[in-house]
Amino acid sequence: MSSQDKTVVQPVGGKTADKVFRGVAYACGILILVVLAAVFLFLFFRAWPLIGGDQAANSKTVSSFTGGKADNFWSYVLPLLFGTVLVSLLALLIAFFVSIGIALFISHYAPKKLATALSYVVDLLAAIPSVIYGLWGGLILVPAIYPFWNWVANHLGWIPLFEGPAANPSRTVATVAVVLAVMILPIITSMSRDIFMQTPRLHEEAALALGATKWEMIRLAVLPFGKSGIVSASMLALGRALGETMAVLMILSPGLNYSIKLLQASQNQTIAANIAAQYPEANDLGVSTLIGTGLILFLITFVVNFIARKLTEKATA
Amino acid sequence: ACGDNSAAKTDNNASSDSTAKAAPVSGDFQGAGASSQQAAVEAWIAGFQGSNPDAKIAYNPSGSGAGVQTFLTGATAWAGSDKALADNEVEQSKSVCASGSAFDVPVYISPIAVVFNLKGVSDAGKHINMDAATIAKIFDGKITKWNDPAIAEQNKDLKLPDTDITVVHRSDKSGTTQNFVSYFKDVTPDNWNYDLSENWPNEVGQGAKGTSGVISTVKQADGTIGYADFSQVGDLGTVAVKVGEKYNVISAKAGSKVIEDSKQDTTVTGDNRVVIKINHATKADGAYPIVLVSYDVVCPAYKDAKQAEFAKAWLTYVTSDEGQKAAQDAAGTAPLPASLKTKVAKSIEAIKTK
Amino acid sequence: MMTAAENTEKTPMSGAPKIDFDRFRPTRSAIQRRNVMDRFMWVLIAVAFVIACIPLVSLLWTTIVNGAKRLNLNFLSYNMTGVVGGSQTPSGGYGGVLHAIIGTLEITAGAMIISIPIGLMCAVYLVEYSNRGKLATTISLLVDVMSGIPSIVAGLFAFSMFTILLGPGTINGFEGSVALSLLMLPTVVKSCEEMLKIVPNDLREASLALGVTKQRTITKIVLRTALPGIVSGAILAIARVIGETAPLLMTAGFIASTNVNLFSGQMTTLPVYVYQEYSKLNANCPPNADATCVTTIPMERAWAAALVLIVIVLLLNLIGRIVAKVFAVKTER
Amino acid sequence: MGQRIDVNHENIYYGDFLAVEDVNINIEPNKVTAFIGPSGCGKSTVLRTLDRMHEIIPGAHVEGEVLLEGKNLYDKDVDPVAVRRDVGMVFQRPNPFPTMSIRENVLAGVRLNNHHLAKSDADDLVEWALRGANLWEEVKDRLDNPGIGLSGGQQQRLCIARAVAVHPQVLLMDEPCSALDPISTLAVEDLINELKSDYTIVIVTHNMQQAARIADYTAFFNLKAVGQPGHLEYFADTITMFNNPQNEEAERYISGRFG
Amino acid sequence: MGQRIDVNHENIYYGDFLAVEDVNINIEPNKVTAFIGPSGCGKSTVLRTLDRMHEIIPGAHVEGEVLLEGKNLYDKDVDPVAVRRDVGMVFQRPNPFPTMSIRENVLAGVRLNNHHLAKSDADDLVEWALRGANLWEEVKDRLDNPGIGLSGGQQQRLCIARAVAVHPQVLLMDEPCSALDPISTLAVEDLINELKSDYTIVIVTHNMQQAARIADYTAFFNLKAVGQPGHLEYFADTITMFNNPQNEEAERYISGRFG
Ligand SMILES: Nc1ncnc2c1ncn2[C@@H]1O[C@H](COP(=O)(O)OP(=O)(O)OP(=O)(O)O)[C@@H](O)[C@H]1O
Ligand SMILES: Nc1ncnc2c1ncn2[C@@H]1O[C@H](COP(=O)(O)OP(=O)(O)OP(=O)(O)O)[C@@H](O)[C@H]1O
Ligand SMILES: [Mg+2]
Ligand SMILES: [Mg+2]
Ligand SMILES: O=P([O-])([O-])[O-]
Repeated sequence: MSSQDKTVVQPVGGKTADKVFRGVAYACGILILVVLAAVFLFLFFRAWPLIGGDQAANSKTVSSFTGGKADNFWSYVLPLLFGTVLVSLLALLIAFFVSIGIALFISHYAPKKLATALSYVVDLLAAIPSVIYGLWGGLILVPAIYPFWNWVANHLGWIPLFEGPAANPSRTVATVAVVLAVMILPIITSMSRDIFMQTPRLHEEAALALGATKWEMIRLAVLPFGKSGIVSASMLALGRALGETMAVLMILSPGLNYSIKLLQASQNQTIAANIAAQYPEANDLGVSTLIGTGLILFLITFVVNFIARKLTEKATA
Repeated sequence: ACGDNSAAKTDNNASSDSTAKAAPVSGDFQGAGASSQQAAVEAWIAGFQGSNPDAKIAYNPSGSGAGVQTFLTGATAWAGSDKALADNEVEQSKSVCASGSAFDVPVYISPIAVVFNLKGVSDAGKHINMDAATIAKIFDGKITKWNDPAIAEQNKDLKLPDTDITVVHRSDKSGTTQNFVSYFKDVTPDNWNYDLSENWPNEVGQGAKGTSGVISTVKQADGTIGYADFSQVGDLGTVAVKVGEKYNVISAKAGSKVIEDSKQDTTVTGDNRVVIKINHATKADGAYPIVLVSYDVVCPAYKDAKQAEFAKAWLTYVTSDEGQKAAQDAAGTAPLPASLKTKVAKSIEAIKTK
Repeated sequence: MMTAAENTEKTPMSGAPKIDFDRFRPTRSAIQRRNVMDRFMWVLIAVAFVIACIPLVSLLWTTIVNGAKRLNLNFLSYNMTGVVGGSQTPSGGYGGVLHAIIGTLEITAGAMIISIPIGLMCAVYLVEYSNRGKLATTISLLVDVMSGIPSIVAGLFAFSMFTILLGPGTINGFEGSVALSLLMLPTVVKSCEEMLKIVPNDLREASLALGVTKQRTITKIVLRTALPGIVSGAILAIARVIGETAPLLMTAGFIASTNVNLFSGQMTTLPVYVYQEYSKLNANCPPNADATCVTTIPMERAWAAALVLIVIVLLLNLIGRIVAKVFAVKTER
Repeated sequence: MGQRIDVNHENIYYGDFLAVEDVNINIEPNKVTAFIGPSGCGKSTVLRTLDRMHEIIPGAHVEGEVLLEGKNLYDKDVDPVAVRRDVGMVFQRPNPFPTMSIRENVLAGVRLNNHHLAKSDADDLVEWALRGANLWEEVKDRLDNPGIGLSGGQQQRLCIARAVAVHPQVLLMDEPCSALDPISTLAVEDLINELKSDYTIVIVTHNMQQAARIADYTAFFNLKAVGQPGHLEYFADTITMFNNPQNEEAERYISGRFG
Repeated sequence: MGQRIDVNHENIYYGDFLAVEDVNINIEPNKVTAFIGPSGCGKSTVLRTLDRMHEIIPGAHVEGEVLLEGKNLYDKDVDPVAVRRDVGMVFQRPNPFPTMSIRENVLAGVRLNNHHLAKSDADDLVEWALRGANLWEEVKDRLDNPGIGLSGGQQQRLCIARAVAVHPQVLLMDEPCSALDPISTLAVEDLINELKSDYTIVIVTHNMQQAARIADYTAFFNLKAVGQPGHLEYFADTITMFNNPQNEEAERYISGRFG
């Protein structure tokens, strides 16, 4: 008990550090607002000629983009928006359930060794660049998936979504959605897996002790615990899908329709891919128009996230 | 710098002979523009550095439009473009160039192939004969079968299958597209009712990004047809296009011939500009009429004398026989016909280096 | 000994409803149903897993098979200067990716240095300081929104910003870093936020009760406990941007020679390289070329560079894993 | 009716670490059996093998037999889920489901089997279980509030209510009262007394008075030294255990008691 | 020397909810004061206001005064961090730092405040604190193992060692023994007895015997009804409290005790 008499010196300061740290944390929070406002303002000012500029010139620009199909900004951007949302939602729909499945498989079903290996593969896949997805999608998947789409068109063609004939090569919304799904799958998986693994053992045991099967335990303890994480992960993934450029650009055969014919080519286009396709050859006014479409995408992301947030708030309240 | 592939010795010798007249240029120089020029520019940079070892040159293949925009901010020494400058761009350039307005000169000619993939024809190495009207109708979705009488008539010796035609076009804004459809507008306007544009105007078939996208899409399915830069054709079939009474197969030489038979566009505004008005309706023997002319855009005077020196030396090299050969070898382009060279040389002379 | 119960006149059970528990006994069919459900979910999850494996394996396989063909030391130690058409270079190779590797590493590191501290501190603000007030809700909503900024718009933004600040046409690696950090930030914030949230409150209280300042509690206990999660979040964020192409074409440009200066001159990154080589598709050979001239070389370079990119990501992951392992929360019993 | 449990030659492992060695114990039906012993001797560990909760810890496994009415729980053909249905458990730390209301927490187990519980049945059940855990009066007005909003003691009682609501054959309790105040403890003890006419009850406790009050039999676990496996030192009916133990270690442990 | 604490007219809120009302209590230096009372009456809540731990819960706040040696802890110029340095705390649930070894856990309070302790000093401190918590013998061979790997009781003793290692002036303990076996409890009680010559100790306990054994003064908290605020019902020296309480409620509560 020798150290009983040790005088423990009063701890050095720390108050300033505390204040500075807090200040920095605040500043970083605010910085997010500032950055976002800057991006918004930038988009807005660059897109300003659409509103404040010469409307005849705008209309000419738009028709030069569309070969005369559209002659004002809205009839240009709305189909693009439709395409963007369609592709992203499809991708999310495909990826969501599969991801949750894999995440659960890794966190609760697979033996430990396998789970570690799988986690590793998933993390790796999350990092595969979209150009590579584009390469793979355009060169490997497109020809490979045609027989499947053809089968779907022949057997499920009565559903408007799958109306045939399936395009060959299948540079279609359906194929792009699959590629995007594969692309965002690791994102959702990786994040949900981390969360699932953190489920308090107490709650898992509580469920099991009530005689819950493994699945019921997951339903009672794991999923509720992971819900907010899953939603965040999905939003992150949706954001990625909404803004994905290269993979869409390299695979999709674009069109400007409000069409849900997933298996046919030249039906829809996404905003991001459209910007990339048009930007290199666009003049000043063209760039303004493209940025205008970017602004719309930005606003849509805002709305989507807002709704998602409200929904989860209601669900958790 | 680290990792550089030092130029081959033979190159060094060859270039030092022919460009001995000018003092070597040194410094950092940047260009940007048409992605289609990339392969040629790579060869030119390698060749140019052979005689100007202290010149560091970067070319950003960001696209013709973006390249010209960048040039108009003064950030680059030259721009590569698939099309001639627009009037307002010439006007804008006055604020960037030290004096006068920017001008463009052709740097090579590149034939545009109509490529197709059809079992029993393209894989047997055969061409299909078509006239302008047939091609236009196909690309407008009016002809949808490979054994359509319109095609069969022109190809009596081929056995054409009952396969659907899948048209493949560019999905991005492209000079290639504009040149391709301007052939229709000039030769068979009745069959092409769209405005001239760099964007593909209809929704027939499928769109693909870039020349590489078109080529790989065409390769992916039987019955496809598309258009692409000649150098990228590979083992796909190409359409022999009707000129006069003959069907001419694509080749660099055949592409040059149409330019020889074309006039300079004298309606353009601005000094020193050499813009070709392609005579798509040429009847010249052995000519292939669907071609694209690539330009370099420079200023007649630069605020920085070094830039001017470089621009002059660069264009001189590019349009020289040596430069044209380098591009032909590396990018499969057709050389500028002799008739153009003097005009081009005159414009280059206009660049003030002092 | 059981006297206590008698003291309380009112036992808790008085007035309790009578329950016939036999009615709640699980019926045989209910148990059956639950077991079927359990097994069904097992199968479903396993199937999800297998389905997901198909494209992923195909993707990796394609890249490895195509990429391995040209991936050699020469490819890694040269850049693209002096490479013409399909011809061989004096060193016996066909050009390489040294410059792109350097570009990728520098630009990504730049983006990390900007966004990880900011993102982490923002997450700290959200979880530790905000008390879930209005400002915090707004920020976290906007973070979600930010994750939806299309990468190309981020590129446009960075490009315009540098144009305004440093004059027109400014292109350099750091500009690319700025564009990427815009894309990285939301991922960093989100994943750090989630990781901080699951640090048990007990630990914060334990530390505060020891008279540790909030700052030290956060840095030494909370962040430390969440570190493995933060590391994997950071890697996820790097992964998010290391493969970006469109914004870098605009901001960092493209150059054939090696540029090690992040702050001046154009820089090539691996994805841009892949994209450019893919766009070239085929190279030309002079008519009299010998067998060393390869026309398919651009595509082969594209795949090889893609493989290099994957390997780099793999190494990053490996480092991250090791870090996470070293600092892992010693698992509860 | 409660069921009897016989444990034969049970060795319990965490991975390679033998935590408890050669346990042999007969737990009588419709009686309360208490486990006592110093911390770390393996009381919780043994308890968790009685409803196969032990094996959910990775690497953990059991050798030997645990017979529930003569049927070995560890036989190949036995479904652990079914075992846990019949053998309820209450833990040392309260663990209500954080996303569920108080009401939903109580019904959680019942709902697994009866998806469509009539509202009135559910109400009765909730009231019965909460009264049993002496929580009814405190929460009856806020049944729809989240379960984790309660204080520690309230939470633990909620967990007891939850376990009781499924009406198991055997009830295992791991120090269920360690977070409870005396009045709640008393209520729970009364509940245990009431329940034992229907069920077999095993309870781990540090409180020897509690063991003496409620248990019919008491098992004393001990460990020779730290790092050594724990073992069942002495098992006897409670009166013998506390008044006249035939085991020196047990006597020393019990005489160390206070109050 | 320990310090005295005087609480005057303290109201404690969680957001708008008044959890504890009008507490007035004088806690003598170098004495042990026990808080007893039914679950949910606010014992933990009051305890946590004594080192300003209450206010870290969002929305929670305090009205009234808490004087530590005459200085109001809630004065504007008082740094809560400094308060917590002088007033140590042990929680109801064991909460060792999961990233740290046993040794590091004990040293956490010193190390986290940026002190550079010589190795030998650190070793001494670790041994002293662990012995005090009666954990030394059990863990001395595995000081570098993770603290979270211990059993529940061991973990709680580790937390006591951690709190003691910073030599606070006042030590607050919220049911520190609720997860401990009798032998460990005894050791902790001995420790408390030892410490009180130097420190002021406040302990929340459900175990009235414990209060009777170790406390010099006892405060009985109660609440009129659920949902109503808790309040300090009766405060007296321990002998009076348990033998001759002058308060009916307290008497009823205490006579409900058992054993
Ligand atoms: N998950 C685990 N992994 C490894 N060892 C464990 C684990 N859980 C417990 N142990 C070890 O097994 C032994 C018995 O632990 P157990 O928790 O059963 O003791 P206990 O008697 O319940 O103690 P307490 O009274 O503190 O709850 C101890 O040595 C403990 O360290
Ligand atoms: N974080 C919180 N938010 C809101 N109310 C709370 C919170 N913590 C406690 N309460 C409420 O404050 C009151 C007092 O709780 P407290 O935990 O202090 O009781 P206690 O006497 O310590 O009980 P126990 O003996 O069960 O630990 C209870 O009504 C409880 O529901
Ligand atoms: Mg235990
Ligand atoms: Mg309490
Ligand atoms: O070179 P392009 O304009 O056809 O892309």
